[in-house]
Amino acid sequence: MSSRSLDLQGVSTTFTLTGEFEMQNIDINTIAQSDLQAVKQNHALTLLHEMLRIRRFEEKAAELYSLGMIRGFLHLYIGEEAVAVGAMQAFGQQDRIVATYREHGHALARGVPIRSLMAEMYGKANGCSRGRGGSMHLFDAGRRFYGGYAIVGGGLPIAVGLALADKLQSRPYVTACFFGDGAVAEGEFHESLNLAALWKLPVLFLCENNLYAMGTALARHQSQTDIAMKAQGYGFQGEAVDGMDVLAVEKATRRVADWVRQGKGPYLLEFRTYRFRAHSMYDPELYRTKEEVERWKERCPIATFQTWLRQQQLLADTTLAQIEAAVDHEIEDAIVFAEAGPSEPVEDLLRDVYTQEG
Amino acid sequence: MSSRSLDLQGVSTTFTLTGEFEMQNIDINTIAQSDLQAVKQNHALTLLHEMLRIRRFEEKAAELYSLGMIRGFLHLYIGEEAVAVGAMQAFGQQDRIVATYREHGHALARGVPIRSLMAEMYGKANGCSRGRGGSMHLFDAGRRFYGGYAIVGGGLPIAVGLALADKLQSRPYVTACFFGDGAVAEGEFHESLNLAALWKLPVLFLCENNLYAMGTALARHQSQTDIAMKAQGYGFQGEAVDGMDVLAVEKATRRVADWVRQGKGPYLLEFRTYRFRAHSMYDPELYRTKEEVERWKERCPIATFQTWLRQQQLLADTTLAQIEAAVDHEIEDAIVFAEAGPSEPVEDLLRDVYTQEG
Amino acid sequence: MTYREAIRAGLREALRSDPRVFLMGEDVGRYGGAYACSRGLLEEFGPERVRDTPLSESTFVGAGIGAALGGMRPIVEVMTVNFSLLALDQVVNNAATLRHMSGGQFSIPLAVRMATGGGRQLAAQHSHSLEGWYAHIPGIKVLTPATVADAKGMLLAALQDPDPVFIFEHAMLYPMEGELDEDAGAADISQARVRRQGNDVTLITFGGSLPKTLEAAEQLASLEIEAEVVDARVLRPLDISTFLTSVAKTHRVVIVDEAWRTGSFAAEISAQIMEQGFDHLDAPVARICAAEVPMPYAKHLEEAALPQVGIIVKTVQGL
Amino acid sequence: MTYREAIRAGLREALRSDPRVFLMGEDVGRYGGAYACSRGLLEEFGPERVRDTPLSESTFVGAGIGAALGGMRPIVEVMTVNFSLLALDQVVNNAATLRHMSGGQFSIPLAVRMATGGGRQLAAQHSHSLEGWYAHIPGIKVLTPATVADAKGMLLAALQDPDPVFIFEHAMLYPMEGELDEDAGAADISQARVRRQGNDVTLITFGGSLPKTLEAAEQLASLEIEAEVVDARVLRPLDISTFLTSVAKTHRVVIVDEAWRTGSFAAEISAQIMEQGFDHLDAPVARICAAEVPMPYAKHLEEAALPQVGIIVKTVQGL
Ligand SMILES: Cc1ncc(C[n+]2csc(CCOP(=O)(O)OP(=O)(O)O)c2C)c(N)n1
Ligand SMILES: Cc1ncc(C[n+]2csc(CCOP(=O)(O)OP(=O)(O)O)c2C)c(N)n1
Ligand SMILES: [Mg+2]
Ligand SMILES: [Mg+2]
Repeated sequence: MSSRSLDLQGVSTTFTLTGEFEMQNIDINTIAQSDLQAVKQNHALTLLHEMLRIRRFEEKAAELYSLGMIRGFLHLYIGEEAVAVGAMQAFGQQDRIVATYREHGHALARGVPIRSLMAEMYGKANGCSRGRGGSMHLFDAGRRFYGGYAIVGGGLPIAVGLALADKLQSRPYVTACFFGDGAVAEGEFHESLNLAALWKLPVLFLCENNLYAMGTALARHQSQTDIAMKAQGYGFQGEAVDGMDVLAVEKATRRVADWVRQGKGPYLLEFRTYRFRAHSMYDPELYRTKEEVERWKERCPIATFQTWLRQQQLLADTTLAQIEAAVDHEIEDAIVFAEAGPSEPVEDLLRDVYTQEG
Repeated sequence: MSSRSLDLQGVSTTFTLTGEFEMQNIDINTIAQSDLQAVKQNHALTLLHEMLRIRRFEEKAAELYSLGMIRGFLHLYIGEEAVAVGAMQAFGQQDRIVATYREHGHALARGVPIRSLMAEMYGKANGCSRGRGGSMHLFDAGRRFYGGYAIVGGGLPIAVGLALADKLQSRPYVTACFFGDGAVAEGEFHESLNLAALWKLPVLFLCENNLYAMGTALARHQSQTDIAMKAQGYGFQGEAVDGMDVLAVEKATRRVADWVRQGKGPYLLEFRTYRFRAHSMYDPELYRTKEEVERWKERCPIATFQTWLRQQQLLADTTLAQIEAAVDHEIEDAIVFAEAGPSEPVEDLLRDVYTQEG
Repeated sequence: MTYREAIRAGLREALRSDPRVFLMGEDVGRYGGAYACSRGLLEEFGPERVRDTPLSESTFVGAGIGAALGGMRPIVEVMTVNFSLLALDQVVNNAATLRHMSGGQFSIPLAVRMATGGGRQLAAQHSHSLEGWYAHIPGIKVLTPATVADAKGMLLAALQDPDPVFIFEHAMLYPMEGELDEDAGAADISQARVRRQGNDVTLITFGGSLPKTLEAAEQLASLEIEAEVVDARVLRPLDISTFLTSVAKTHRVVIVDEAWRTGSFAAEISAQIMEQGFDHLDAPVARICAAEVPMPYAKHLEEAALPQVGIIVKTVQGL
Repeated sequence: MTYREAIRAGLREALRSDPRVFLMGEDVGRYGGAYACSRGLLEEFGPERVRDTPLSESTFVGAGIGAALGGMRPIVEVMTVNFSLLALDQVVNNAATLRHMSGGQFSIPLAVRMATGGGRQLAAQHSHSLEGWYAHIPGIKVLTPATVADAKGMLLAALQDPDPVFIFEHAMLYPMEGELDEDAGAADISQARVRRQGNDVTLITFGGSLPKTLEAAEQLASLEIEAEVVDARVLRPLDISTFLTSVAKTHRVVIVDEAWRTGSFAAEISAQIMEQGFDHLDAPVARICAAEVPMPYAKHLEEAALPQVGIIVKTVQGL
């Protein structure tokens, strides 16, 4: 862990710090060398903050689910926060994000307002999908967050199409497509990788390999378990990254996002990670042992990053307390917002099936 | 070409000579060493005979199509005969065959009676599918010929299931699954290879890479054009074979069929071949040059094999004439049979939608 | 015993009594089934006969067809009808056609089970009711068990059938309690069934809408309207005669179907009743279906989108 | 001009007038389209805008949806409806839902074209008529051009529509000759159209069955029965009012639909006419549909399986 470094070298001229409510672009060239350490610290703390925000948001969501305030399917990302947070650093405002049904983390890391997210899970009209989508279908056009796909593998062709649109319009944007290890078995994975490679489309395939597709372990659903290697079958590159290490995720994603942005075609990253919680709120977890889960929890991406930050003298106890407080406050505020949110009138049931014209 | 050899070594104790109307099993151990040369010659001539039979059958079918006697879609196999004939030598009576819509060659090489095949294409009740299937849907339960799939890729899961049935019943049979290069792009290719490998099923995936999927050249539909190599992505082996060389096809298929039969899991063979005729009878062939076709025709699997047989003193002019005459006679007989065949009564339109019970 | 337990009992019985039977699908083994229908079966029958599949609906449904061709009696669980769209090519183009297009050479004794329906706030991609689509396909049979007895009995019947049978288990029914005879065997799968007698109106429904319809009938009874409730049970082949017998008595029909209205299977039932029972009808056949909207997540919107007891009562009153 | 040429003219016009339009699908480029609809377009517009895809229906339809989200106006050709089963998940779960489940944030201006129907002895896997299934799905529009004018006009209309539009071109119609105004633009896609006036019976149909139905009407005229022929044109949203106007005049209806009878779209039309026009009906609405059999190859069997002029005439006479 201590071998990690916060490396801003070799990054394109602008990089993105994702704040709670907005995204800032900082031109690295304008930063005085003396300020760089501050920027680094600031960035590192942002990463921590982002991960904690997701963790606490979901812990709260689980509570609210037990209370019946949130319903439907709820898939928690707890344990995998380093992936969404680290990867999302690599994308600019014009880049596009496609995610799965386990996408609270991606939405938050992308800057989808936490209020609109919570309201969505309450099914309120001020939710990010007007309460029509729920936990599995978060959308935010302004942040180019394209959802929210609950059919495993179903988002990949969409991502390929978004990238095709950018290529046809000669825009230097990247489409980031998140999906699980389970999706790798679906035909659409194969078809999408082939098409993206064939047409050299700017898609970054980001596999969150948490070792299980629901209750089916990787080795029970993949005849060949090295996912990164599968890119070779389509003539492009893939690599595996430690998905429990936010800095490793950020670094790798930045590097290959640039590569993709340069028009060199798609790239596959496999993030090796683990889901600490059940698949969904219904899952009795018969398929794995408590010990296995405990072993992985020792590698908690937040706890280990905190330890490392402390070792590097980048995190004071007071700072952590401040971050925790800010997160708690933000979540409480989001709940208030959601609870106060209006319900869509039943008369509007049929709205947004088709585009209202004129 | 002259480096080829008719190698019966290392073949399992029985091998199959496919005759026109029946299949014979000969126990190689009972053959006196002195008779082996005769057996070899006999076998070689059988291969030639089989290929010629397919060629002439299809030339006639094309004629009959122009005359309106055969209708629907007609996909000719001309140029690819070495694949079906060579490969089919490797399979015993209990093995199972799954093919595509371009399957006259496979049906004939498997021993489906030419009469029932011709009658099928005439849409007659004495056809191998009672006139219900036509050219794209040839079936013969007795010869374990499971069709005849006109949805590209659609036969692969069926083959996987047949192999699963054999494995579950501890039977040492192989399921041979033929498909085109175009099918490789479909999701079912990926899913089927994964499942077969994961469950170590006795399927032999036989890709007939004729360089085109309809009018789309291999490099325009595959980002990575080495098909044999794709097996690696599923953790098993694949290899490419010269599909214009009937002996090379036979040898490779025998070898890997044994391997599969031993329970070692699936195997992928890619036969590099070429279709001399249009994709179907409607195809104006705008997508390739006459020169390209002519170049491939120089490698005609029948002509080159004849030349080699002559060089080896295995084929006399009179023998060839006899074979040609036998084939012509057989085809004429089949046409007579088809023309005389009864049409299914219209009142029976709804038969065989469900199984008649009791 | 619950509907879920009845399915499990059916699975267990089938696996015990016929070595050719095996179960495959996503998470049927170690997880115990997304709806816990197969919990315990892996332990009893082992991984050869209770097989977890990768996420690859088209291929494992196709493999089920192939295994049936190869002499087995597969039970394929497609977790939900929503994902079955990925396998529809295998259903329409292979399962339903292989017998016919081979001129009757092959039978495909395959049972496919899947959860269907809405009502749990699972939103637009997880709430489909597409059994009506399946019922459009000649060559397969389509069952919609709505009672605990049918949950088990129809599964056993499907396994005795030589042709592909698709069983739609409504997700809201799994926890439903009901009677089940210990040694109840295969159910009849040729006929609809009158679940409640009545002379004033015929309510035809199936699957997840049966409990709602029965409840509506109770409410109507308190309003002095005696509704006859007919459970279609089998959507293909459809038993129209049971409907007609009832219509000849009541002269009024309301069909309750959770699918979107346009192109719903309710339309088929309506059309057939008109075609064959026109002279018995005192009023047009009415349909209560889902609103034509991808299912919204919010509870009040989902409730408004789906057929409910209240609207059934109101519709009957307004006939 | 033929129906095929009209489609080509529409494609060319769309590609010329809007740089966001592009065409993709299997063999649309070098081959010129399986039905030759796009012949010459690769040469005119180049491989960026006329894109041959690998065989991967689910992904290139999904990519069409994505490209529409990304600001393009894709035209996706799925060679035939038979293969579109492989893409149905993308249609039902993405194209039709994304607008709604994002709370209206996105529109998907996508046009998908495909050939449909039987009649060419292509047998059980290549003869489906599934446009009725598509018409079941809220969130998409479904067009069935049956004339040369609609072949072009509906394509242009689809491209002006902000939502996903599916166009079903009946394979038997491609060589059909008809009138087309040189500068005819987008067609109206909100209404059914009366193709022949008559007072005695209403024949409702769409797509490939229109020519047969018009021919039947001619034969009926010689029998002194004046049939009104209504071309539904748009299956979703369905223009029931044009049907009702005609029924109010004729009091008798026959629907001709090439799909299998059970669960056909004809059932929906029948049900709606009953629901809204019950009092106008002098006889039950009749349906002429395909026989419930996977399409057999043999010519005489295929003919017997499909609606034909003779049976239309006979059915009307028997009303
Ligand atoms: C096509 C499809 N099949 C089945 C499901 C049910 N299902 C939901 S999530 C899931 C497992 C997916 O695993 P993975 O892709 O690894 O993602 P993870 O949940 O681990 O993040 C399954 C089987 C689905 N949603 N879609
Ligand atoms: C799923 C599907 N998509 C499209 C088609 C139309 N089609 C028939 S054959 C063919 C090309 C197949 O190429 P390949 O697999 O290489 O086989 P070949 O014809 O070369 O033997 C296409 C696109 C089809 N039959 N099925
Ligand atoms: Mg996973
Ligand atoms: Mg090919």
